[in-house]
Amino acid sequence: MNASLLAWIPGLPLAAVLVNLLLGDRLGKKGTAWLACGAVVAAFALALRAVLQLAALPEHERHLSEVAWTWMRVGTFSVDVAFLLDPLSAVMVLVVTGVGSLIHIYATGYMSHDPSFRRFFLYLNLFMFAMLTLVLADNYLLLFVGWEGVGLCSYLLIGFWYERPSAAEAGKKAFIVNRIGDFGFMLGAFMLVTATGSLQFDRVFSAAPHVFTAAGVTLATLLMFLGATGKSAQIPLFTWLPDAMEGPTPVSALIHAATMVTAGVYMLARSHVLFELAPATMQVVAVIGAATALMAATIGLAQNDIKRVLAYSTVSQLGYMFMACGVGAFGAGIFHVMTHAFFKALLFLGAGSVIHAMSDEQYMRRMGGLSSRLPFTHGTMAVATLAIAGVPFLAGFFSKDEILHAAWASGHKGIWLAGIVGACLTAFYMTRLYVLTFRGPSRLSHEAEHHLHESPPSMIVPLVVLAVLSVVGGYVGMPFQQGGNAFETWLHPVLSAGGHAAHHEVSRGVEWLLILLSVGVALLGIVLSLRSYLWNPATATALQTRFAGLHRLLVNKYWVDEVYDAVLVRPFVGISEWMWRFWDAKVVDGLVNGVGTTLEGGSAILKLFQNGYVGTYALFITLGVIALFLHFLR
Amino acid sequence: MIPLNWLVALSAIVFTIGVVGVLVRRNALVIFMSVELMLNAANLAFVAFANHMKSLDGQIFVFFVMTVAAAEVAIGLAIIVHLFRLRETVFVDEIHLLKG
Amino acid sequence: MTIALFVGFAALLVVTSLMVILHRNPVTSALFLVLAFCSLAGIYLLLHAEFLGMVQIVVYAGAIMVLFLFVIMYLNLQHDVESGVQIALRRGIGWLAGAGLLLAGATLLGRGLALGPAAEVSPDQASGNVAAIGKALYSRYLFPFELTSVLLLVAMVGVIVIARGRARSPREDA
Amino acid sequence: MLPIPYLTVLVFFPLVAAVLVAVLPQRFERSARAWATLAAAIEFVASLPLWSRLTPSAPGFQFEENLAWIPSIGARYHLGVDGISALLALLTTLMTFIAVLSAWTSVERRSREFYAMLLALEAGMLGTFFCLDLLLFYVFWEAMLIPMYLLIGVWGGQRRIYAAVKFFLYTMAGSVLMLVAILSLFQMQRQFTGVPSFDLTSFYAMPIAPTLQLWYFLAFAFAFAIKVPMWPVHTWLPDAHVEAPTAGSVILAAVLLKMGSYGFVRFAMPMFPNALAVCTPTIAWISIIGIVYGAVVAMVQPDLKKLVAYSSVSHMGFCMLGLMAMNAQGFAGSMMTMLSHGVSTGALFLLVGVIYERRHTRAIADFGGLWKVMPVFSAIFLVVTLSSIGLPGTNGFVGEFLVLLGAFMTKFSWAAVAATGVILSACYMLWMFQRVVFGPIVHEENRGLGDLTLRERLVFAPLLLLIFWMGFMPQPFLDRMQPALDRTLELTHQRAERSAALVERAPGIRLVSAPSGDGGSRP
Amino acid sequence: MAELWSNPAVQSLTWALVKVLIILQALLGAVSYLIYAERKICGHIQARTGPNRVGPFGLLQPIADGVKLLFKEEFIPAQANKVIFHLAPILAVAPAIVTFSVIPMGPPPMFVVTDINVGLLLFLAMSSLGVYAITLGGWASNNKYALLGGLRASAQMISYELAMGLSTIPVILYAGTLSLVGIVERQGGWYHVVTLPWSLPGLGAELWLPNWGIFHWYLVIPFVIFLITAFAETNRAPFDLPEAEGELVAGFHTEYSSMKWALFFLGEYMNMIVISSIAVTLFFGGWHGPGLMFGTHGWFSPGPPWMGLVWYLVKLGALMFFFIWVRWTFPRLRYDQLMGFGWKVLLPATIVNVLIAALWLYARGAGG
Repeated sequence: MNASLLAWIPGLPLAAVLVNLLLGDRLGKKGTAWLACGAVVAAFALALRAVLQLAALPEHERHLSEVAWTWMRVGTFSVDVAFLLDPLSAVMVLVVTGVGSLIHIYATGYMSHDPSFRRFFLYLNLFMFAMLTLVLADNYLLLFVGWEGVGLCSYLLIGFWYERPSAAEAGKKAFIVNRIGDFGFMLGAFMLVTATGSLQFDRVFSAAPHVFTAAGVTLATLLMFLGATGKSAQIPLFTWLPDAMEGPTPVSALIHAATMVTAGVYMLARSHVLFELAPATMQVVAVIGAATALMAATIGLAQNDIKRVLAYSTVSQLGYMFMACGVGAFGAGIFHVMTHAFFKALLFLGAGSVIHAMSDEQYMRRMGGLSSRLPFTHGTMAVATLAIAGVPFLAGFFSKDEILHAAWASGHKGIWLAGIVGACLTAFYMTRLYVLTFRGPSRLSHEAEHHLHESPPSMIVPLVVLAVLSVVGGYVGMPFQQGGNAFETWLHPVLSAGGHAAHHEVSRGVEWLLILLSVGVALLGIVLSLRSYLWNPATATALQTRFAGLHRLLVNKYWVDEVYDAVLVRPFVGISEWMWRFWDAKVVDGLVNGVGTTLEGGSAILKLFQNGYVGTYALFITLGVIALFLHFLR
Repeated sequence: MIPLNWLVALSAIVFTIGVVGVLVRRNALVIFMSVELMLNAANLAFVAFANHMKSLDGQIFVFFVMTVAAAEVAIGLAIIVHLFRLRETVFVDEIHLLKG
Repeated sequence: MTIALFVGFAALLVVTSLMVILHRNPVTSALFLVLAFCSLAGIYLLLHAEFLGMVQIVVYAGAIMVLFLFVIMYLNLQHDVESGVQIALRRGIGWLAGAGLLLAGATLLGRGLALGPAAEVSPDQASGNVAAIGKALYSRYLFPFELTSVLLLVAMVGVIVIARGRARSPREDA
Repeated sequence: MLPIPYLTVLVFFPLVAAVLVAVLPQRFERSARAWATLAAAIEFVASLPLWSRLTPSAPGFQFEENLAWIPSIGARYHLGVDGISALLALLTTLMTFIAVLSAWTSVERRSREFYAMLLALEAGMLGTFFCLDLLLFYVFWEAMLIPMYLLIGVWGGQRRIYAAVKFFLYTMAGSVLMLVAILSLFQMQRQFTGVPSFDLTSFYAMPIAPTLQLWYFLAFAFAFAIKVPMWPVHTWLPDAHVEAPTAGSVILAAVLLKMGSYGFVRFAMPMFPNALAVCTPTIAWISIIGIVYGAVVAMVQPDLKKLVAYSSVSHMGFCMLGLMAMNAQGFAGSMMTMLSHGVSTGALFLLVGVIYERRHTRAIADFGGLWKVMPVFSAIFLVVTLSSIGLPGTNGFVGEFLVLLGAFMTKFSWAAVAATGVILSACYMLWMFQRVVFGPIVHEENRGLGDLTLRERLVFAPLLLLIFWMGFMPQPFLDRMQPALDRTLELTHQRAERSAALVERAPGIRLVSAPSGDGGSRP
Repeated sequence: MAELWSNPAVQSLTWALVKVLIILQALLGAVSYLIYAERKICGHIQARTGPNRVGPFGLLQPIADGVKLLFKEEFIPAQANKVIFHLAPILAVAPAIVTFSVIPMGPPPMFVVTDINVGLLLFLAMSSLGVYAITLGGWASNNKYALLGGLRASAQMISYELAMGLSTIPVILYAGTLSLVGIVERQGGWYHVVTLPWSLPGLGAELWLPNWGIFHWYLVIPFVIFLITAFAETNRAPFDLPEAEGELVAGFHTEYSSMKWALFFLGEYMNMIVISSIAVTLFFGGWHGPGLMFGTHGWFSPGPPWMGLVWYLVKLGALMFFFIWVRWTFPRLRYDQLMGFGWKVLLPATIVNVLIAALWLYARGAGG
């Protein structure tokens, strides 16, 4: 049972990238498509085989690790390119490769008539390589490589249609915000190295409890959390995700829904040992998660661009995941990651096929009544909307409920309440989206009407598969199974290593009560949304006029972007302008040139003494003699 | 006998008068004469010390000084004459440009 | 007796030197200079340097000053006009420098040179001065002596070249 | 080990080649570049044994050559190489080869002299890296200036004279101070051991009273700081780069800047450890300011070359910070930064040179949407930009990471502030990249631009290879430099104790009978 | 008063004063009668008689002239430099009188005012001072002719002064001392000239000549040169260009009148007397009487001391006559001939002569 295949999981997409680069145009569209999707599907197969191998192993030594080559060895510190497969990374690998391959297939259809088809798949494969490295990394540095690699690919893919300046701008913004996050992550990593002497996961986690001081571990975890917020678009550094919608929809689906954004959660889960050592950080994570969830959900209410709504919904769902990690339920967090990957990918791809059908029209106000024209898209989107809303017996319900349960159980009542309100809002804006696009009168423009056509099978099949998954996916983590839900037990060996958060049991009755409450809230949201948008559209406009101020606030996304721009970007550019114009040119250069001019001045003065009058020369000679005398006198 | 200090004092006085003459006067010839005065002051000092030390070297040196002075005057006057021919003036502070 | 003579000659020397630099008319200054040289010759005689005294008169008074007079008359220099503030300033500074020099010299003299009285000179030396100088000049100082002759030659050539000026210097006929 | 005097051949072959190229008769003007490239290629190939035959772990210096040069003052022609200088020499030969190759079309007039200057510059640089005799070092240190001055002065842009003179005087001012220090050291050395010699090892062996060390250290540090360039004395770099021809600024960026840091590692730090210990925080903070300041100012530069120049100031700030961290990671990081900065900034200047050759303008505003017109160029530009930002997987990251790690281990605050440099570099590089490559084609002239010719791709191929090789597999480099750096570090600490010991023993007294034989030293 | 007299210094001083007064009076008288003699001789040369109206044979003529000059009107040219105008004549006379203090008119100590070991040098010095009188006179009279005359005279005197100085050197070599008295004493006695092949009966073959300078072969040419320069120094005879009547009116003393003019004239003749007495001292054996010695006996009588003075005056008279004689026989030299002759002929000649004399004396000294 050689484990050497682990390296090939990220290796395959990389190989595809290289082949794509070298062969170039000779492959043609068909060739590139087959090459790209083939590589990812093969990676999925390999991953599946490896996970099965892993499952076969007894519970407590369930991890396969493999060292490719030593990357850096300087003095005592050494780090090597090594891959680790354990239950946690298994889940992530499966999700990434699975959803990834589906999206690749979908993308072949979606991007079929795009001129730089080859370049798109090049970036996509590169992204897969980076994500797989991140997930399978066995130390923080390799994780960081994947981390930045993913950032790069998102930059490339967002700015794919580079002719559009807004796309390029969004790409740059994404990369820089990520980079700020990476800055935090790097500093955190340094603290780990200085304390534990290595970046290897197991060595760090084993050394951590007795090496770290309380303040030290808190600071380290906080810094790493800063990295996570950057990558997973949480409160301080979330502004890049909505702008990231500039990229093609498959990109949004893959990167900004399923995989990249969840990297932060994965990193938190991976280093849960450290976080458990720092309760203060856990508190911060939870609060930020809740706050992001609420804030994103509220903004989602007022957005009219279909992809923007989905983007904010992703931010909100990520908030939930961080809330889970914050309260110590890393398992629930990861479970929500998985389920969210399924239905959010589905939603994005559905939106993608809608936009594809409407020949690149993203504005919901100009849609409506598409249910009959785009049956498959409508069907799958409906399932996804219900799933995300938290309707029982669908994936969303189980994972969200798990998080709420954990929140309640860990005693963070406030966090739980935010979660409930968020769930209601989520249901509301998802249904609003569904209604505005599919139900209600058709507000299509004439020629859009004319071109309307259902997506080709290559796009529909992934939609259907995802729909199935977002229904079935939930049962894996169903509560009340005999040994706790299956998902928890699967992750148990990895997540139980550290000291468990204060998790006092909740009586079964209270548990049922919580479930009922969350379902109720979800249904309430759906009903309210249907009433105000489908049955009685007037109420929507009435609501808007009554809460005009609030509405405007939401439409403008709390002006967060503008604030950042005013507070950070503009002064920074101003300072640098000043530094250059004034400091560099005037002061430093001035000094240098000044030396020259002063010398010139000095020589001009001395020149006066050489004026040709013999008398003055004689006078100087005499003065010289007198000076000599004086010298001798002393 | 004439005490040495007086002689040296006299020589110093004459020398100073020579120097002042050079500094003060504008006429090249008078400056030249002052230079001669300075030379003779030096000669006086030479002779005074020669006499004091009872050795002839001082006197012989005065002899050499005289020859040099003679040569100097000759050339100096030639230059002044030539200068006068060019500039129509003998005043030193009017001759301070290299042009011409 | 010699002291009296010396004081007389010294006073004469100082006065005439002052008159040389003070007097406006160059010819008068020249004549005062001649007188100064003669008084100096006198002092040489008092210091038993007869040869030098006579040579002083022959060379300085007789030849050099004649040259001076010759040039002054040739250039027909009139009364020196010394007016204008710039010149006055320079004169002032000149006098100041002179005073400074004198002061410094005096203090130096006062403090430094207590060389003691002049040694009593032996009477026989009277006749031997010229002979002694002659002997010394042609024995120990032969080389410098020859050198001075070369110097004089060079001076002569120089004077001739300068005096003749360029063959057809434009101002020649002025 | 090799039969022939290997290092001397390495140093003087380009010089000879330079002379030959220069005296080529007029009708060979066209083929001068071919000959020059051949010479540079031979030189590069000849320098490969430095990589293969070097046994990093062996103590002391290898390929040593030691001949009497000026016996009366004990100056010896002493060449030798160890881990540090071997790598830098390789960088020099590679970058010169690439620079010569890249300058085929960019130079029209007096091309024979141009190539001669490049080769002479290479000789000067190699000489500086190899020599272990302080006087010889100073000679090469100055000799290096002249070709660079001419390159900027003759083939430069509009304000080339100003820039060339400024460059020359700036460096000269610094190095003159160093000369004074060398001479007084020589004097102390002669008194201490009685035997006059400029040999580096003898200076290493001589303990110096710490108070005195400070002055020497400042003299050396000032000379090298100008060369690095460190923050306050950097203003010559942008001017020199803007006005220098492409090939010239490539070498200037790739190698000349490393002279400063190499000087620190080889001379300033080991020879005056106590003074170093005193000055470390100040220099560290100056280099951190350099990092941030360089990045900040680079942000608003309208001129491409100036932007890259200021980015060099920032990167070299990292390099110096690594040295100041005084630990294995810091040193390795600094060395890696030197190499990676050489490669990536060299590539950047080549790229700027490519578009300058086509559009004869360096203003960023004149470009835009190049991706559509020059895809290959843009792709390479992307990779090099990422390497310059220090994306993991590229060479930039390894160096930066190790430097920050080293700095972090020494002092938390250093790494924290320096790390912001990582963000800032991303900002200005990507903003520049976006304005140049992305976006629609605004200026009509850009529409007709041709993509990279085969020759130009050949120029970039080795650089890209190096970027990824150093990014993914830096260990071969680290193995080679590690022992040498450790030896330097250990020597510094050891000398620190010995010199410090001098203080206790009342420095004034000259211990004639000192048993340990190292004797007292001049107060 | 008594001890005053006992002081030797005072004694010698007063004695010198007495001698000076005597000489002064003698000189004035001699000069005036020299002028008279000149006019008489010049007259006879030109076949006419000189002044004979005033007193017997015109002997009182000089006194008449003197009185006339005293009462002539003083005239000072406008813008002339008054001080120098008056100074010039004085300078003409002063140096001549000073030289007399060293000229030995008879055997010491009676007929010598003072004997200093640089006597000859003093003479040279005073002769060089003579130039000033003429130069200043010419310049101060603010008259072009006077100026030109003055410049010419000074140029002439300077050039010939050089030759005169050098021509005396053979005498110094011969005499071995610069003091005039010493030179004269050196010229006493006889020196064997030659032994003739045939011996005159009773006189022997030895020809002995008095030891005078002139009789030594190597001193003859220097005497001739000295004589020529003497003419030039005193601006007389062929060299009297400065007051050449034809061209420059009266030369440098055109503007002078009455007493000042007289002083000039006095100076000129006094210079003549001085230079001829120096010639006598150097070449004609001063106060030594002549005498011929042939074979073993000859007529030589030292005679009493005042006889020395007589011999001195006789020789002086002879030379005076020669001066006056030359004046009225030779034509005046042109200026360039004058300068050319002075520099190109006389100077080389004297130098050569010094060489010959030195070699001869060295040979004889070494030989003898």
